[in-house]
Amino acid sequence: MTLLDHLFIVVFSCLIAISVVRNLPIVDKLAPVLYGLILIMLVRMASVAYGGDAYLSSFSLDLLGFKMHWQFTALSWYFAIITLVAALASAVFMSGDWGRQYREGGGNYGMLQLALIVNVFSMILLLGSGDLLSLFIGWEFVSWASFLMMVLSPSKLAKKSAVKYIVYAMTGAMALMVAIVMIYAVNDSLEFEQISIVFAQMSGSSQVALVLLLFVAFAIKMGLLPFHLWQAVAYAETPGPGAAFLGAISSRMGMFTIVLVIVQFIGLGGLKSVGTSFANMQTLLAWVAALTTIIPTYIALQQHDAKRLLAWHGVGQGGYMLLGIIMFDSIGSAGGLMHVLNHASYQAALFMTVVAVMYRTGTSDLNKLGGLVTQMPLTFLVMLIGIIGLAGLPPMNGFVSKWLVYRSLLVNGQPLLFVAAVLGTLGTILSVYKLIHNTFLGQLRLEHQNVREVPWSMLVPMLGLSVIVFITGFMPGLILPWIASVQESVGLPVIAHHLGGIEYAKGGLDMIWVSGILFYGFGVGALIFYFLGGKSKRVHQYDNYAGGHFLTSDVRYHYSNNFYPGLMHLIGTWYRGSFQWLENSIVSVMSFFSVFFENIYRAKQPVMLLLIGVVLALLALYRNLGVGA
Amino acid sequence: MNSLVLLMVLPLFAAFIIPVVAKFSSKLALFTGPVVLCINLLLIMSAWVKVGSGAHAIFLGGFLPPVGIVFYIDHFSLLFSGLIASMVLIVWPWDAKESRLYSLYMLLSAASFGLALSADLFNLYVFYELLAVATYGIIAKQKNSSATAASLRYLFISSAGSVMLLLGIAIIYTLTGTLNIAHLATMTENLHGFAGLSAFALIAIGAGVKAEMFPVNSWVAEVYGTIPRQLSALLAGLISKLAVVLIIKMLLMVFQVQAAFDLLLVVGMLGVISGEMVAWRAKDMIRMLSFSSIAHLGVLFIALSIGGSKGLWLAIAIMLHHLLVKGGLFLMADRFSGHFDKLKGLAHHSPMSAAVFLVFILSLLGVPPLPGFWIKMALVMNLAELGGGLYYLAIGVILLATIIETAYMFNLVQTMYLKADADSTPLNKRYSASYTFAKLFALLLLVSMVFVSPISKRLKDIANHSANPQIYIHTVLPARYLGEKS
Amino acid sequence: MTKYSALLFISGLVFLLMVITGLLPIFSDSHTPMLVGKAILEGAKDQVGAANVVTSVVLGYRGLDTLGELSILFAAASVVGLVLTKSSFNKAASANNDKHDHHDSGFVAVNAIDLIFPLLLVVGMYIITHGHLTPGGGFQGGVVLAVAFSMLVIVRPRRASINHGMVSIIESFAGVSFILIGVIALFKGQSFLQPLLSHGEFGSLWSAGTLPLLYLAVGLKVGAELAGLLLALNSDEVVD
Amino acid sequence: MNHFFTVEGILYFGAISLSIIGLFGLLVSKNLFRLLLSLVLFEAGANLVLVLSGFIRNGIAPIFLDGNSGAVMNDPVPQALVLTAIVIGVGVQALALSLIFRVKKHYGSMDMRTIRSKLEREIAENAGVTPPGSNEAPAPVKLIEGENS
Amino acid sequence: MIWVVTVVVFIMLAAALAVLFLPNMIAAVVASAVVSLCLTVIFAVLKAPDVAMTEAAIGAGLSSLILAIGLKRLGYWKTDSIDKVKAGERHD
Repeated sequence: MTLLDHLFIVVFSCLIAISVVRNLPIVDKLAPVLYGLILIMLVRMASVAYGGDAYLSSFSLDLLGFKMHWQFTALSWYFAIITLVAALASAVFMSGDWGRQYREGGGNYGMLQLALIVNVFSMILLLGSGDLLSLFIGWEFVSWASFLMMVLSPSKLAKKSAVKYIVYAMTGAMALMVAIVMIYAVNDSLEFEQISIVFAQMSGSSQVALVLLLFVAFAIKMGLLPFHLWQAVAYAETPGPGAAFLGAISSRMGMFTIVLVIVQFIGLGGLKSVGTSFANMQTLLAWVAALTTIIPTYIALQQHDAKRLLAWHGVGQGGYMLLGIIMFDSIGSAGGLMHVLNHASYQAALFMTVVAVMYRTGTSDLNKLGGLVTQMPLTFLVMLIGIIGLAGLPPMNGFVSKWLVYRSLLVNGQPLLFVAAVLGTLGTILSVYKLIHNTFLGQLRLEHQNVREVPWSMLVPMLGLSVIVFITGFMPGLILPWIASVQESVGLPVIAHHLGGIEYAKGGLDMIWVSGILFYGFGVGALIFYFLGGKSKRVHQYDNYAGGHFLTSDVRYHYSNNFYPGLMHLIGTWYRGSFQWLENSIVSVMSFFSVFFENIYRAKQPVMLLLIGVVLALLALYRNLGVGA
Repeated sequence: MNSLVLLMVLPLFAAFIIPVVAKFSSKLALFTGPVVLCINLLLIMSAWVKVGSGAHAIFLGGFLPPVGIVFYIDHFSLLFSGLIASMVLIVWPWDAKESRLYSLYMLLSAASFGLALSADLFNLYVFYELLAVATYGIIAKQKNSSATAASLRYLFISSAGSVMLLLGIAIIYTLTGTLNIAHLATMTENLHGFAGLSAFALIAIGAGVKAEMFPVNSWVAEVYGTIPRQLSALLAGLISKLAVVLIIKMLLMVFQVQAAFDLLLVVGMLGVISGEMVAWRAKDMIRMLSFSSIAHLGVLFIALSIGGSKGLWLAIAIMLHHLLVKGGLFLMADRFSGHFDKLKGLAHHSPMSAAVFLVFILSLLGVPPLPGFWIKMALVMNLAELGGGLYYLAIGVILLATIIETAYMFNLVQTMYLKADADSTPLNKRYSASYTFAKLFALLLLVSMVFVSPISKRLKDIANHSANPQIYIHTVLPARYLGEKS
Repeated sequence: MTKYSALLFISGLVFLLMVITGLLPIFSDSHTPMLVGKAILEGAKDQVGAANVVTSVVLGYRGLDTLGELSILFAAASVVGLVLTKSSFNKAASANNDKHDHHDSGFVAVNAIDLIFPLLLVVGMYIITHGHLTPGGGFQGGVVLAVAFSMLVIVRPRRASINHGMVSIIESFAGVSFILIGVIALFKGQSFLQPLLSHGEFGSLWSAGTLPLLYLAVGLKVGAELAGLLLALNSDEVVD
Repeated sequence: MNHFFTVEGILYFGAISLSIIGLFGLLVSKNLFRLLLSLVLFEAGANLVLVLSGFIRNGIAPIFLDGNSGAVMNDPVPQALVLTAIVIGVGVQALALSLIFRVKKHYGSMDMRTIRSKLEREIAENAGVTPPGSNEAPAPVKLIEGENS
Repeated sequence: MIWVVTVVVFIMLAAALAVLFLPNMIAAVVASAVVSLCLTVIFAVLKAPDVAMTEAAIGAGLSSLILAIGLKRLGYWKTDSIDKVKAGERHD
């Protein structure tokens, strides 16, 4: 029994335990403990993240002649630890008051708990996969587990979007299946190593097909560009902490498989060999990534629902990860990988703040909120830290990973991609400002006069996550060893690192210095302010004026409807509905064929079909065989 | 061993005496059929043990083949016999008042047993016709007159198909001078020309009418739309498979050639695509299930086109899976007919049935670790091993069909889990036996999920054994025919 | 439109069938291989003992086909009865009590039928009992019997002399005895439908073992089946 | 060609033509009764083909009579098969006729197409949906109902 | 012999076409009986006396009887041609 076996056993027992007690009150106490337990199991396996050997499962399955086994590499461990921290935070968050309110609102709390553990289980299964078949099974598990979580929300829209999601997910799974079949058909083996072996043997067009199929499969899960339509709505409609969990990590499983399959086994050489010298697969993927950073971000800008805004950012940030990893150099891939953790931490924190606001006010509509900073200061703090991370500003962790990506793009001579990435960041900054402004700043609405800070059961995970956001931003060296092991295990160049950041020939980064200077600057500013008199006057939120008019409390001076109208007007025509059009046209084509076949089945004289069938079959045979003596 | 012919004879006997018995006691007539089927089940079990890994031939009338009719008994035919007996038991018309209906059911099962066991081409045709006539009768006997019209339309296309089948048999007989399948298997070179393969095409398409093969299955929606769901479960779950068994016998023993495989592959692919496409537009459960059934028979034909024992074991697995899933879904549909909108909130009225429904659907879609996944996986991998454009296309078609299927199936599931409108209560909420059987099917499905490996191994053994023409020939034919080449 | 496309495909089929026909052995060498046929022609005398080889095949070599065929007729008759009458339990005997006014057919028909009825009976029975010797047999004789009885009813609907219950008992009895004759062999350790009894003198009425008995059963069964069928078709009890 | 104008050539031609005429009738007739007649023709043609498969030039009937011990006999098997097929055919024919009676009574029409459309409508009504292909049918169910993004 | 067969075959085919195209149903049924009779002759020529007898008894006799009953029950027992039959009961 290896540690990996223990991990599987523990996770599976947790699944059983929670499914048994899910409707009892004790599940609130038990679930966090169990996630803690799994986390401890992972910590015991931490050696793999510091350059140790991968763990192999001691058992394997032989079903129908297909062998399946499991393994846990640095890559798996890295994604697993993110998953578990996110799950732990979500579990703590939903236990207690939030859960009570959810139950009272008619939600099925037990199912939510179950869905969470099922998600964790399936993700561990996917992360631990040791060959293509176990990968596929884990992949399907993850898809269906996410579906289970999405479909919990009672709203009709949620169910619709969940169905939409599952159709996309099945498309991805089937693309993956075809890719696996292509690999299997050559050497009758499903080991990962076969990917590179087979890829080298394939003809050019098969290579293109294989890479595209794999990419489609993973891109759908990750919500990369042509397949991004499902994600935001589905995540946004998932019940509170579920959304935080899914938004943080679920779609990153696509990233995991991209690293595992495309980066590790096809590699830069493989990608470059496909296509022309002008536009090879690497270029294509890079541009997909770049567009993914831009377009969903600007769609996010348009949203007026806080959860949906965040969810669209989740889609957009995936682009950075791919952009980093696709550069295949030490800093770029480190940036891409690190962004997974960073994004998970602040995205979960941000979703939780939004859910906390919903918990108190009952809405996440940005047009109906405002001025909550006085009522919910800690939540505000968490959101502040979160959006700084999301926007990629120092001293939070988002800055580190994005810096690495930018750096890599510049070093690799990709100025256009760099501009695209910066454009994406610009949109992010604009929209997160909209988020925090419309939620916490400005005027408090009358109906929210009595809103209080959320209870500690919800604050603790939020604060914990924001601490992670800050600490990993302040001292990225804490996690850079993990990244380095991952890079080593998947065969990428390894990044040189220290506690404060990275060492790099063309200019390193030391976040301790950066943050120090930043705080020093703040300190100096504060000192100057106080030494210059420190005159400030505390006024009531309503004690304000705009344009020379005193406003009464029922008139709002800050506007939230139609934020950034000029910008929207400028860019709106560029992306409005174009992908939706694609989706609809696929549906139309399907309908056309469907009606066509329906009319065949409604044939007035069925015997005619018999005749046609016989004649065509005989003709085909006649052409095939001829009339040899 | 000779007594195994009773499998087919006992139901016939029962069918003949039921009208007379009914004159004395209608209760007795009602119970005759189930008793006979139970006896048959016992017979099958004992034969299963006795046959072991071998095969056995019954020479009817004591005439050695090829002159006489032969019943060929191995695990494949016994497996089907068992399914027939159980399935007819499940859908036995307990509440019917007509003794002749019991007779028809008995005739139906006798014909099915005959189709499963017989190794003589014309004898298969006779049983096929008997099956057809009994089916028309059972369909036409339903209370609504639209069932009669559906039955009539079915009769026309099915009879035309039978004539095609007969033409095929005539061609084969003219070419070879024999009807015994084992004997035919020894002289395949006579049959692998254009004329022989045309005969196969005629047989495949003629029998394809019952097997819901692509161009000749327009009856499916009409018939399933008018008859009770239990009967649909029987027709879709079992009867369609028996027609496939006829095709399998010809294909595996006599026509193991690429042209025949290609034919099945093409009709299979067209069936899959057309079925799924039309099911996608369906707005009521029965229509959806009907076309989904067509699509799955298409998958079955694709599996058969792999050929040999691989194709056969996949085909058996698909048939068993489809029997459980589609049979179960039709049995469930007894409770949930009607427009999809009326199913809104069903999951709240009856969470159990929604869960059972979900199990069926997930297995149908091939979600791991349900059996459907393994079957789909094995099928796709086997197709990939064969390679070649058409086979790759078939993989694409199967997977595309899965996506379409997900779309429509989950549209329905989504509706079921929606909050119910105040006034919508799902139809047919009453308890029904078929629902119990559907639950049983779901349970079987889950159990087989656990035992996927041993079951598949067993099926592979059966298929290895049954798809081997040499075993077939050596079991059936006397020694003096073995060396003979036409 | 339908007609033209039908013609198109039909002509395609004609062409293909012609090609297939051209490939048949009868058009290249002398005749079909006839493997089974030869074996039967050689062995029929000893194995079955009927002068009419077709009868040997129908009842001996391919007896099961015949049983299946009887079952099909039985099924068809059952279906016709099911579809066209209300209930087979209590309506069996009352098929003739119609609300409709049924006229006898004209004098000529009635008397002609009366006249030839016994003749038909005799002919039918003769064809049945000599099935193993001469062309004809249970099917043909059965049809004659059926026509004889049903004509009797058809020309004189009101004074019909056929009892439906009787018909169904005869058909059951005949079918059952066919099966029983087959099963007896099974009990003797032989195969189902194996010919029993001694072959007797070849070419005489009492020859060919159980074959005449089987043909008698077939004849009765076919006669009863078809008579029932004709009567059911002719009765006016179509109900929805 | 030299084989064609022989007895069996002519008969094969006749058999195929008979089948084809029957098939053509099945395709173009609207009247149920005529469809039934066409089916009978179709079957008759197939039966003839089957009998022809056992035909030997100069063969005699497969009956052992005193005088014919030396002659070549026709194949008895196809004859037995056709015997069976003919009886099956007549059974199906009677069955079809009884169904026609009932259909006529219910729908009041003998036109296959009318019956088909009425049947289609009935099925749809039973299922509680609009019949396929009808004008009032709503737009097809969207695969995915996406909202504006 | 061959001429006999040819003539019979052509009579049969003509009768078969008549079955399809004669407007009067009684005539169509009679034509189908003619087809059966021709078949009987052909079977006899083919040295298949059993089949010939069966075809005569069943095809020409019983089948025609059944169809005749059908004619009566379906209201086609009239000598009118198609022109006089009401719309809605067209024969073709």
